[in-house]
Amino acid sequence: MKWFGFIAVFLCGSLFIYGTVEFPGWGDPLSPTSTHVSPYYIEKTMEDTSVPNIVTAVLADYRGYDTMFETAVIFSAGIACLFLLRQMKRKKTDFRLYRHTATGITFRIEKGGKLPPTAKEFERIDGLWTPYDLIIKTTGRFIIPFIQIFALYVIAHGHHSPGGGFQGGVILGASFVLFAISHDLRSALNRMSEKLTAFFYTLGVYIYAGTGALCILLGANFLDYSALATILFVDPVTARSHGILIVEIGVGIAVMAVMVILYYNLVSAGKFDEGL
Amino acid sequence: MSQHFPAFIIVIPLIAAFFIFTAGWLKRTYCFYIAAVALAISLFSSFGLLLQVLQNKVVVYHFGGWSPPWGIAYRVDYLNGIVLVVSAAIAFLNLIATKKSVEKEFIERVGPFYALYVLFVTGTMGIVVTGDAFNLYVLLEIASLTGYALIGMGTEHAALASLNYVFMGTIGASFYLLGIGYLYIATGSLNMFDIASILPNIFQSNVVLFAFVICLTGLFIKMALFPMHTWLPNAYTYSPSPAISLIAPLTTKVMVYVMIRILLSVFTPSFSFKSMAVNTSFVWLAVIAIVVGSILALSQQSLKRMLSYVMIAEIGYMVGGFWLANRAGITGAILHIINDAAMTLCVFLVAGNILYRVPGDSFDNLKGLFRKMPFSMGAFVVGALSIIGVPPTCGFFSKWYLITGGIAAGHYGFVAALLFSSLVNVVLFFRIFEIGYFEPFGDLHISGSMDEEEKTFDDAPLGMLVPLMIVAAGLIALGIYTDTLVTKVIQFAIPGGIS
Amino acid sequence: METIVSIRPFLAVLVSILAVPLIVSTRRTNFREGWTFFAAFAKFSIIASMTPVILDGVEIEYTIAQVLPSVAIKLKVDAFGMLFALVSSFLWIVTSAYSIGYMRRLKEHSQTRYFCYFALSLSATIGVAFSANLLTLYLFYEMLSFATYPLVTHHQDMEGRSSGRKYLLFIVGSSIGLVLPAMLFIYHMTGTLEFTQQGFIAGIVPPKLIWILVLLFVFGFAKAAVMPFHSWLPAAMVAPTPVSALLHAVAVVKVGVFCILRVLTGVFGTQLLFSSQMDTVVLYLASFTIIAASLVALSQDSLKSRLAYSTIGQLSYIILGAALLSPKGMIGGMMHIAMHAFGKITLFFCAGAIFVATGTKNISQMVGIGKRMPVTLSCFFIGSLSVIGIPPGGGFISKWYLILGTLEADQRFMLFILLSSSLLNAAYFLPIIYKAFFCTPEESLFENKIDEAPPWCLVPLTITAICSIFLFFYPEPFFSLAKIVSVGIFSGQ
Amino acid sequence: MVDLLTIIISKYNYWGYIVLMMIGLYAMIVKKNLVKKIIGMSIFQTAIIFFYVSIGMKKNATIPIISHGHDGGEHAVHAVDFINPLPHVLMLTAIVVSVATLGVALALAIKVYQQYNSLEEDEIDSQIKVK
Repeated sequence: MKWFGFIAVFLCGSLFIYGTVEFPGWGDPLSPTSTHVSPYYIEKTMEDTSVPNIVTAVLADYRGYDTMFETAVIFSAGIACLFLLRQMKRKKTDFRLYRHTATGITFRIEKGGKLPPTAKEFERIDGLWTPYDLIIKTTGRFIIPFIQIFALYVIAHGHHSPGGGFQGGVILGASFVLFAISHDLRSALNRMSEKLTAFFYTLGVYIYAGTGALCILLGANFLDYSALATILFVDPVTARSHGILIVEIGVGIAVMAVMVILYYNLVSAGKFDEGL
Repeated sequence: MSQHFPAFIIVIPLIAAFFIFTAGWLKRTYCFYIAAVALAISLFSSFGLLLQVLQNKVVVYHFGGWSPPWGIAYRVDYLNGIVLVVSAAIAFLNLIATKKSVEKEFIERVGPFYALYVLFVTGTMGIVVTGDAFNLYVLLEIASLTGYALIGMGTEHAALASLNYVFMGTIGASFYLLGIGYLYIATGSLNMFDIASILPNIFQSNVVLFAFVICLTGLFIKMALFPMHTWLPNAYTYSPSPAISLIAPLTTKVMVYVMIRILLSVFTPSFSFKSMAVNTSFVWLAVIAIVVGSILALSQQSLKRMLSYVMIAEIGYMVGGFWLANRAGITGAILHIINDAAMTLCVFLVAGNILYRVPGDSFDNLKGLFRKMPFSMGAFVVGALSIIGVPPTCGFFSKWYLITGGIAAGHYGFVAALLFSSLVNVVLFFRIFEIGYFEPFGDLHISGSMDEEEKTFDDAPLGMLVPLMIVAAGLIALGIYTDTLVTKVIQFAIPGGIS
Repeated sequence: METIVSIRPFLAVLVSILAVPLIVSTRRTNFREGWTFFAAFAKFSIIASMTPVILDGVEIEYTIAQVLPSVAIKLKVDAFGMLFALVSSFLWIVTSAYSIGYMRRLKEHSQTRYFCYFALSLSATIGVAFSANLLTLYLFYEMLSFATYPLVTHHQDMEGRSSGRKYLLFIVGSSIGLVLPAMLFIYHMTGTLEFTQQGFIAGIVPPKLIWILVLLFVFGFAKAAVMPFHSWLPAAMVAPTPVSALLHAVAVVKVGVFCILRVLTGVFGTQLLFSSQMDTVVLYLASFTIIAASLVALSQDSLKSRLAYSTIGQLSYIILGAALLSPKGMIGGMMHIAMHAFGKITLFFCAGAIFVATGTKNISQMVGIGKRMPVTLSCFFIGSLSVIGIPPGGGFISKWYLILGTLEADQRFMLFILLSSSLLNAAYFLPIIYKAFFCTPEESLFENKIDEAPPWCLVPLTITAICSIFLFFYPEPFFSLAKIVSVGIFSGQ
Repeated sequence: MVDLLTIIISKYNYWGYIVLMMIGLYAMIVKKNLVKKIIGMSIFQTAIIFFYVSIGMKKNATIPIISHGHDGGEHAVHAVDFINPLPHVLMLTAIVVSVATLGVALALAIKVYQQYNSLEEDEIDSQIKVK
């Protein structure tokens, strides 16, 4: 099998390499790719949308429809994971574990038992629970705000510099994932519950598709942001720029939330209890 | 509003998917109704679109107000107009038909299930309607991803089968993407019709040839043409029944549509069909697919698995018919996309009904079904006759066109394969009829009084039966209106150059 | 030829399909059978109402649906179709009555299903009779194959299952494997499938292919049971006797023969058959079947099997009559459809009545039965006379014309075949009757006491027997119809 | 020889992607471990992303952000000065798609593991056969 695979792959690869012979050279400014459609974007973006970052403009406006489905893809991936892994019914164990927050002493309470009266000082833990590592926890707490600020910057500044909703969303999601890693899944869920995540990623796509639908209601084609000019009280070109910002925010929220829900599901195999 | 129909078809289910997902958390019973309304609107819009196409030939919709090749445009013509209506109708009918079965199988996951369901429909319809080669890839991935998830929730070895489907599907889709990349290198454009206008100048280029080969390979994998079919039987066998009666009719058929679209509209017939040697070898490939699919179907011991192999053979019909490269053959292929989708829906819905009442779909479990579920089995008979190709069911007429195409092209191997497959189908389906009808053996003269017949009657609920009956009646209606379909729609879908 | 457009042929086809839901939904057995009768009478009266028109030389057309560019699902009533439709729809009424007696007496299960599929089969039969083109013919032919499957396998036991398999294998296998490609090929070459008086493929299809096409059709319509595609018919005798009677003596097998005749005349045309010498090939195929089937019938002990083999032989008479390509032979063949139908259905009814009354299936156990069931056995005698071709059986007329046809076509060998076959027929029928009546009391297996089958069985078989004789004296309207057909086909020559 | 050399020099980017893609394909065909297959799939998809991104390259051009955009478009923008933005846009989408596929594949792999307690295809196959 190994050799067969190798030979097959080798033949396939050589065929592909043969196929590149007639390709235009790397970076050839005269190749069809550089001369047919793309020059229009480069030259007209400022006029059409007043967004200096051409990639953002093409992404969210010229090919905004693709991007909406990109959001839908990530949305479906989120639902798919949830659908496949999430275990709705939890097995009830015969005992519960609690930890006294101040001292770190762990209690095991059998079925039917009750907590001591000062219940607020205890937190519930799992069988696989490990104590927080102080250094990691503190470092995480220290870094996370900066990551989040940076993420928001990347989303908001996508018009002028490399960045945008996806990149920002992923970074924002990473901050929550980092929190979940540095603490544990339960504390992450306390901060950002499953329902909230679900709310966010539907909100994100609602924003995107809703903006598009709004354009229909305002009499233009789907996703034609220039129609937003009438309700944003700006000229159509600026309206496009604003429209791009709105959908980028939507994308950012959706991507963030999906990253988090993917992490939650994959890491706990859908049980939402212990995780890494 | 009617000018926005192309957007509605896709966008309404998409937005509905988000609502359904939200409703899944709030009140589960709403999910179904939201999905039903969304798909009904989608179906209505696609009908509207088809009517517009019949009037204006082509309907174009520019997303974001940007004209192609800079923006993404939807372009509906005769070819995808009809496929669109059929897909929307199938999605809607299946949704209604499987309500009970979804409630039974996914009690707690109704929200995600319907969200994925509707997203799958969005993806599939998007593939059909789009005029942008890259947009097609994105929509393809939506349809695939949701399909993986739906299949993965099935019984027995579903997860493993689905994972294998992920691997094959990703290779297929990636090959398609690569092929589009090659086309992009050669032309600098992503819009199908823009590419088609540039390509004739560079037909002799190696790059175009490679793009052609790679695209086609990817699509063959996606449509499960033999020998790239290995993912299909397992995936379809183990998948949950409400999902498979959606996925089986749509996925592979829509991929055949994509092949036809890419080859006719992007590469244009003058490139695709330029060499008879290539055409003939593709037809032979299809012949092998038909023969092997049929023979493998014979050796199966469970209903859904057998049907999956039958489908592999049916893929061969369409691919072979298309590559006959004559008018009758391509008409047959397009007609068979429609008919096969309807037939597959019918038989898989029946499989779903059976699984609703019976623990498994292996042949042992089918004993006495004619007595127990006469209506479902009645629909199954209609579906089976259609697959066999008995007039006046629709399967006969597409086979008719395919065979006349084969005769016209002088490709008697294909004709023989079609006849062989029909005969094998007779054996396949009558074997099931026999089991359902004869077994368990017993002296009916003594035991079979009228009262007892009524006692064992236990068909699927009415909500599942009525849509099934509509589908079964649709098979006959499609057959009777074949000529209308061909003369009003399909003949215009084929470019003029093909005789 | 004058044609009028009327929905009546379609109604004639539809009426028994429409009866199906009524039969299914009715719980009370009397009502259920009432519906069957109602449908049967309605069907017969619709068909009979068209007869005068046809006798005037007018044809009735009705297009159901346009399904392919130049081919529609279309019905057309001409004299030949009319003849066949009249016979089968009339016999349906009789058989319905007989079925009631037979099924109730034997307490068969699933009687509702039985009556439903019977109605469906009749629709298909009439559909075949009225088909205007090859596609419609094929459609109803297949419909008949599938509608009769549950009837053949009615007992739902192992034997039924294997017979069902054989039945489907031969009937559906040959129609999909042989007829369908032949039909498609003709469509590809000519672009039409409409039957005409003189055939439409002459000059278009190369002569070499004519050979193959004729053989594809003759064997492909396996319902005609031309050897070697005959062995489904004896196997199908596991069905309840009314099914064997109507379907396997009248409807199904005659449909096969009807299809062959229709295709030979309507698609190929007599001229083409003659010039390509295919008539001789068909003649020899038919004569082989006649002789071989008669010889096999001699050796059968089961009464129904003997009748089945007899049917196989008699069917080929009809094909032979057509293949003689002479006007008289054609009349003889057409007449034989009707005459043999009445004769053979009587015989089958008798076989069923014997089974109902005594439970006996085998001839060797029927010694002396004539004393117990004199009416039944008398009718059996009349039926035999008709099938053998002895006056006053109706079969005499058709055989007479067949013989005239052989003389007209100058086929002496065929004359010999016909005569020797008649002798064989006599040899396998008459001993049964002889032993039934004329045996010593010691030999007799039955008590000397009259104990007939129930009247629901007895009356129908008496009716058909009387009809058999009646047709000898008054062969109208079948004779006129056959004559119109013959004149239509041979007027060009 | 010189020709071949120029071909190699001007097209090594494509060669790079092909090698990467074949590594991915090899892993998917040959490896028996499902996670390794998933890794192979990821490499495969990434190779195609590289391929697209390298199409966008243009010599003597800069990133497609118009730095003087705030001037209100006084300076004329020349297409030759900026690399092609379109492949980047497409690949943003493709990256998301591959992430989504990866997520679903991993979820399925977890399900497989839950069911068979193994990710090795051989072991799973033997378990299936035993049943």
